[in-house]
Amino acid sequence: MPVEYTERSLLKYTQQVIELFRNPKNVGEMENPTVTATEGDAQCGDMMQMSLKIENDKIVDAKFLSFGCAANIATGSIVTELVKGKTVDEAEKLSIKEISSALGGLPALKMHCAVLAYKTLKKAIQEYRQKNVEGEKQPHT
Amino acid sequence: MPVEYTERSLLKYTQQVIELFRNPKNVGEMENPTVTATEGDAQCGDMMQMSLKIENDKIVDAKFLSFGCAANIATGSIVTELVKGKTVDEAEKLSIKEISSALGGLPALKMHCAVLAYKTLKKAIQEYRQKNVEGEKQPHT
Amino acid sequence: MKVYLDNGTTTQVAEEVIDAMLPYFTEKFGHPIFVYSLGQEAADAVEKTQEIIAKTINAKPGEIIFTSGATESNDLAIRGIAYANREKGNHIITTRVENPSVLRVCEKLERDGFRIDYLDVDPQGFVNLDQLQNLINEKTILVSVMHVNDEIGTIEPIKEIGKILREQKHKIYFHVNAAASYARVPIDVERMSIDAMSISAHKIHGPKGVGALYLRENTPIEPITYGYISLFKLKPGTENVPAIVGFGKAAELAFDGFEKNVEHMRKLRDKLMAGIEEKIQHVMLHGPRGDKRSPANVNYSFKYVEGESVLLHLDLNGISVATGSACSTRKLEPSHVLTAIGVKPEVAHGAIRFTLSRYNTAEEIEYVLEVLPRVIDNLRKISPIKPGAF
Amino acid sequence: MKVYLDNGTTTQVAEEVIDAMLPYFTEKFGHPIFVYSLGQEAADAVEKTQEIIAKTINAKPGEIIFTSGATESNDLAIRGIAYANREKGNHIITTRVENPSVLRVCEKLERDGFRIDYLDVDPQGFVNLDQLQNLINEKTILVSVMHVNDEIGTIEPIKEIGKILREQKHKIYFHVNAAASYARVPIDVERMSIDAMSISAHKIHGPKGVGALYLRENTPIEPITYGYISLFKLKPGTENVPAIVGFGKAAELAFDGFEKNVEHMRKLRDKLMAGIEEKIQHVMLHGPRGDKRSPANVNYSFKYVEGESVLLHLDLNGISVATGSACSTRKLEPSHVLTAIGVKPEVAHGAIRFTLSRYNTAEEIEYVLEVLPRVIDNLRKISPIKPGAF
Ligand SMILES: Cc1ncc(COP(=O)(O)O)c(C=O)c1O
Ligand SMILES: Cc1ncc(COP(=O)(O)O)c(C=O)c1O
Repeated sequence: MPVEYTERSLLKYTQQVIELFRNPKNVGEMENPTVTATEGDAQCGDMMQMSLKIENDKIVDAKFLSFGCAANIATGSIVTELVKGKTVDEAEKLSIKEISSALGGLPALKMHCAVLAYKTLKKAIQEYRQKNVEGEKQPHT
Repeated sequence: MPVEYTERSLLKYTQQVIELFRNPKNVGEMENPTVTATEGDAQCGDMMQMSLKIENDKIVDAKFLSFGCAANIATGSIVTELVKGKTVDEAEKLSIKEISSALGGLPALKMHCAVLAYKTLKKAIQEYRQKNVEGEKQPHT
Repeated sequence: MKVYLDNGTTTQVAEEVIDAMLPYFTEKFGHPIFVYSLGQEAADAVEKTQEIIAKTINAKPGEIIFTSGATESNDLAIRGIAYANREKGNHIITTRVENPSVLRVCEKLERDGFRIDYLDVDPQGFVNLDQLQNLINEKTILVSVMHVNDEIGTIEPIKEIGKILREQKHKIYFHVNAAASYARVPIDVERMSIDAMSISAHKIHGPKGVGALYLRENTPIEPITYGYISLFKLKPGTENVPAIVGFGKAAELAFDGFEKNVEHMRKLRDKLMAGIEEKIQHVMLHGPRGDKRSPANVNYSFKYVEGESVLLHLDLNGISVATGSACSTRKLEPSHVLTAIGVKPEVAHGAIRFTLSRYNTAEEIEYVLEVLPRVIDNLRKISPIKPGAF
Repeated sequence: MKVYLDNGTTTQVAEEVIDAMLPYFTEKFGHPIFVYSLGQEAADAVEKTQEIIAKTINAKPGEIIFTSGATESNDLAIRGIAYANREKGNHIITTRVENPSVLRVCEKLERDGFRIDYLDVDPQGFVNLDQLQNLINEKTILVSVMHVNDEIGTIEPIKEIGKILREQKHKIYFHVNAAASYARVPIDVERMSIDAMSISAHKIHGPKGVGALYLRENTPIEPITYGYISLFKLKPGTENVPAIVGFGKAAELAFDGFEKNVEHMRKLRDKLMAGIEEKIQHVMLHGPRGDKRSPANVNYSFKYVEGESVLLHLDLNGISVATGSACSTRKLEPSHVLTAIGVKPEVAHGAIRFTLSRYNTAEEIEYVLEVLPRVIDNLRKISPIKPGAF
C-alpha cells in the first residue's frame, strides 16, 4: 500500500519525535477545562483536541487527544508541554518553528502536523479570549 | 567491444564445432593440387581457400586455409573431410544442410560460414570442370 | 519477537537464493553476450531461468524477458504494446484499482494521446465485466487488469476477462500485472488468454532489481528504453545475471510444494482474521473473504485510529505491516483502492495491511494478536473520536 | 591459469562487496520508502551510498540517482534532458565513437525529430574541438561525449569541452558517459563542467544491475520510465538496495588508494604492450599511448587473423578478452570505433581488446605473453592471407 513519498528527507523522524510518540505527554481529557478546542477532521486523516486550564491568564494545565500520525502525537505532546506555565500572551507567541525545533525538526511532509497543533492551540486561546471578552475587557495583541 | 548479438541461440557453438576449431583437420596448403579456389574476402572478415587433388574424377585429397571465426575453421574442416573419397559429382551434391548437421548444427548467425565453405567447394569444382572441358568432354550435371 | 508481515511490499531473500546467486558474483561473473566460456556460462544460466519461470506459468522459455522489476515490466508491456499498435487504435482499458506502476504509465499514455477507461470495482474490489464488454470498441487495443490486488487481496476474474477479449472480432492484447499473485495464486497464461504479464522477484523471496515480462510470441511491441545490446532486444543493458539466477531459485522454491505453501499462508490468514474479529471491536475488513481472496493478504481498518500510528507502534513491537493511511502523503488522500471500493476516508485512514509469506508461523500470528489489540486500545484512548462516530 | 582481461565488459564482484551486500538480502531487506524501521534502515543505506559516490566525483549526495546500469543512466540523461529542453532547441552533438548505449538513444531521438551531429575523431580517437565549436548553434541543447573510449582507451578532453560549453551564450547541457573511466581516470564534475554523468557498478567490481546518474541540481529533465514510487522521482520502481550498497562498497575499494590502483594497472598495461610489440610481428595499436590512454586498456590488431578465432583460442587457454571483429554480427561490419579512427576493415577484424583491473597481476600478463604469440602464429599458419598483404 504505497504511500507516495518521494524524497527521503521528507519522512525521517527524529529521536525526539519517536520518544514522544512512544510515551506521549499530556494525553487525555481534562476535568473542568477552562477551554477545549478541536481542529482538523477525521476525513483528512488528522484531528486534534486540546484542553487548557487557565488561571489568572496563566496556563496551569494542558492536555490533548490525537487522531493522527506519530508527528501529530509528538507535536501535541510538545505544544502542551511548552505552554504549561506560560501566560496566555506568551503561549500565543509560540511559533511553528519553535514547535518543530523542540522536536529536533520534523520531516517536510509532516509540517502540517505541527501546523495542526499550532492551530488547535490558537483556536483554544481565541475561544478563551472570546469567553473573557464577554465578561471583562482584555488586551488583544 | 560489443558484438551485436541479440538472440542467444544465434551464437552457441556445438561441441563438434569447438573440437574442430581446436584441432582442425586438413588445414594447410597442398603440393600440386588439381585445383585451388578462394572465396570471401578479408574486408568482410572471412575468407577461405580450398585445394582439391582429383584423380579419375575422385577427390583423393582436400585441404583448406581460413581467415575467419571458429565456425569458419570448423566448416572448412568438415567440408574437406566430407568430400575426401567422394567423386566430383557426389561432392557437388553436398548441401549446406549436410555440412551444418555434420557439425551438430551451427548458430543461426554463423550460417554464412557454412555458406562460404560450400561456395568455396563449388568454385573449386567448377574450376576443375572448366579446366577439363578445355581438354575433353565431361558430363555436366 | 520480530514478525515481518509486509511481504506484499518486499520479502527477505531466501538462503537458498543467496547460495544460488553467490557463484555468479565470483567465479561465473561473465557477460552473457560474449562467446568465451565465461560468457556462455552466464548465458546458459539466463536460459535455464527462462525455462524455470516459463514452466511456472505455462509459457515458453523464449517468452520470458528479464527486466529490473515489475515496474519496468508493466511500463514495457503497456507502453510498448500501446505504441506498437497505435495505428490500430488508441483506446486502452484498465481498472481504478491498479498499482501505481500501472496507473502512472496510463497517465503518461493519456498525455501521449491515448484514451484510457478505468473499470469500476464493487465493494469487494471485483471489476465489472459488463462494463468491460460495454467499453470495448473497435479502437480498443489493450486491456490491463491486475491479477491479485496488492492492497486488499481481491483475485480478479482474469480467465473470464481473457475469454471476453478472445471473443472479440479484432485482437485486443491482454496484460496482467501479477506481481501480487505470482507464487500465491495459480497462473496459466494459456488458460487465462494472457498476452503479457508482469512479475517481480523481490515479492517471492528473490532479490530486488529483477523482474520478468511474459510476452506471448509475436505480440507486436516497441521498446521503451534504448541502449547497450543484450540477450533481450526489448531490454537493453547488461543482464543482471546473478539476480536472474536468484529469481529462478526463488521460483523453484515457491513452486516446489506450491499447494502446501499456499495452504500454509491461507491458514495463517484465516487465523489472523478470526483473531482480529474476535479480539478487536469496530473493525472493517477490506476485500473479499474465502477463495477469492489472496491467501497472503489481510486488510482491516481499525476505526478511530490512524494507520501510521498503528504501523509505528507495531514496529516498536517488532511487527512490520503496511498502511492505507495517507497522513503522510503530500496530497493527504487515502489509498485510491480503498476509495474505489467505497471506503469512507475517515475509515481508510485506519487501514492496516498484513501480507504473509510461507515463512511466517502460527506463533508469529499469535504474537500479533497479542500486541495489536493493545496498540489499538491505547490509540483509541488518546483519540478524540468516540466509538460509533462513524 | 585463468586470466580475466575483459574488465571493460564486466568485472568479478569483490569479496568485500559481497560481504557488504549480504545483510541487505537477509536482515536488512526492507523497502526504503516505508517508515517502519526496516524501511528506514534501507533508506539510510541508500543515502550513505549517495554520499560515497558523490565524494568520488566531487558532487553533492542529492545529485546521485541510482539506476539499473550505465545503459539506463545514458538513456535517462540524454532523452530526459532532450525531451525537457525540446522547446529551446532540437540539436544535439555527440561523437562517432560512443558506446551503443548512447548511439541507440541518439538514433531514437532522431526518429523523434531531433537533429544529431556526430563529431569526428582523429586516428587516435580524440574528438575534434574545432568541429564542436563550429557545430554549436542556438538550437544546441545537449552535448554528450564519453570520457574514456571503452574500445580503444582514448581519454577525451572533457574539461576542454566543458569549458567550450560554459563559454556559450546560452546553456548547453553536458552529458558524459563515464562507464569506462570511473575508478580508472580522475573525475571532477565541477572542474569538468559536467551536468550529467553515467557510471556503472559492474565495471568496478560491484554487482550487475545497478548504476548511477550524476545529475547537477536544477537540470531540467523528464522521466523516461513510469511506475511505482521510489526515493528517486526519475527512476520509478523498488530501489535495488543490496546492489546499491554493493556499488558503494565497490567505489570505496576503488577510491581508497586510487593512485596506487591506477599505477598498478598502468604498469601492467605497459608491460603487456611492450611484450606484444616485442614478441609479435604485424600488429597495430589502436588508440593513443601514454597518459592520454586509459591505464586499463590495451587494444591491438593482429593482422591476417580473425579476432573471434583469437578470442576463442585464448579462451581455451583460460584467457578472457574481447574482440572488435564482427564476423559474428548480423551486419558483418567491424567495430564502429575502429572504422571511425580509420582502421581498414581487414585489420579491424583482427582487433583484440585487453582490459585490466587492479586485481590482475604481472604473472598473469606474463602468461598471456606466452600464450598469445603461439595462438597468433598458429592462426597465421592456417590463414590464406600472407604477411604484407595489408
Ligand atoms: C501489484 C504490484 N505491482 C507492481 C509493483 C512494483 O514492483 P517492483 O518493485 O518489482 O517494481 C508492486 C510492488 O512494489 C506491486 O505490489
Ligand atoms: C562505455 C560504456 N558505456 C555503457 C555501457 C553499458 O553499461 P551497463 O552494462 O551498466 O548498462 C558499457 C558496457 O557495458 C560501456 O563500456
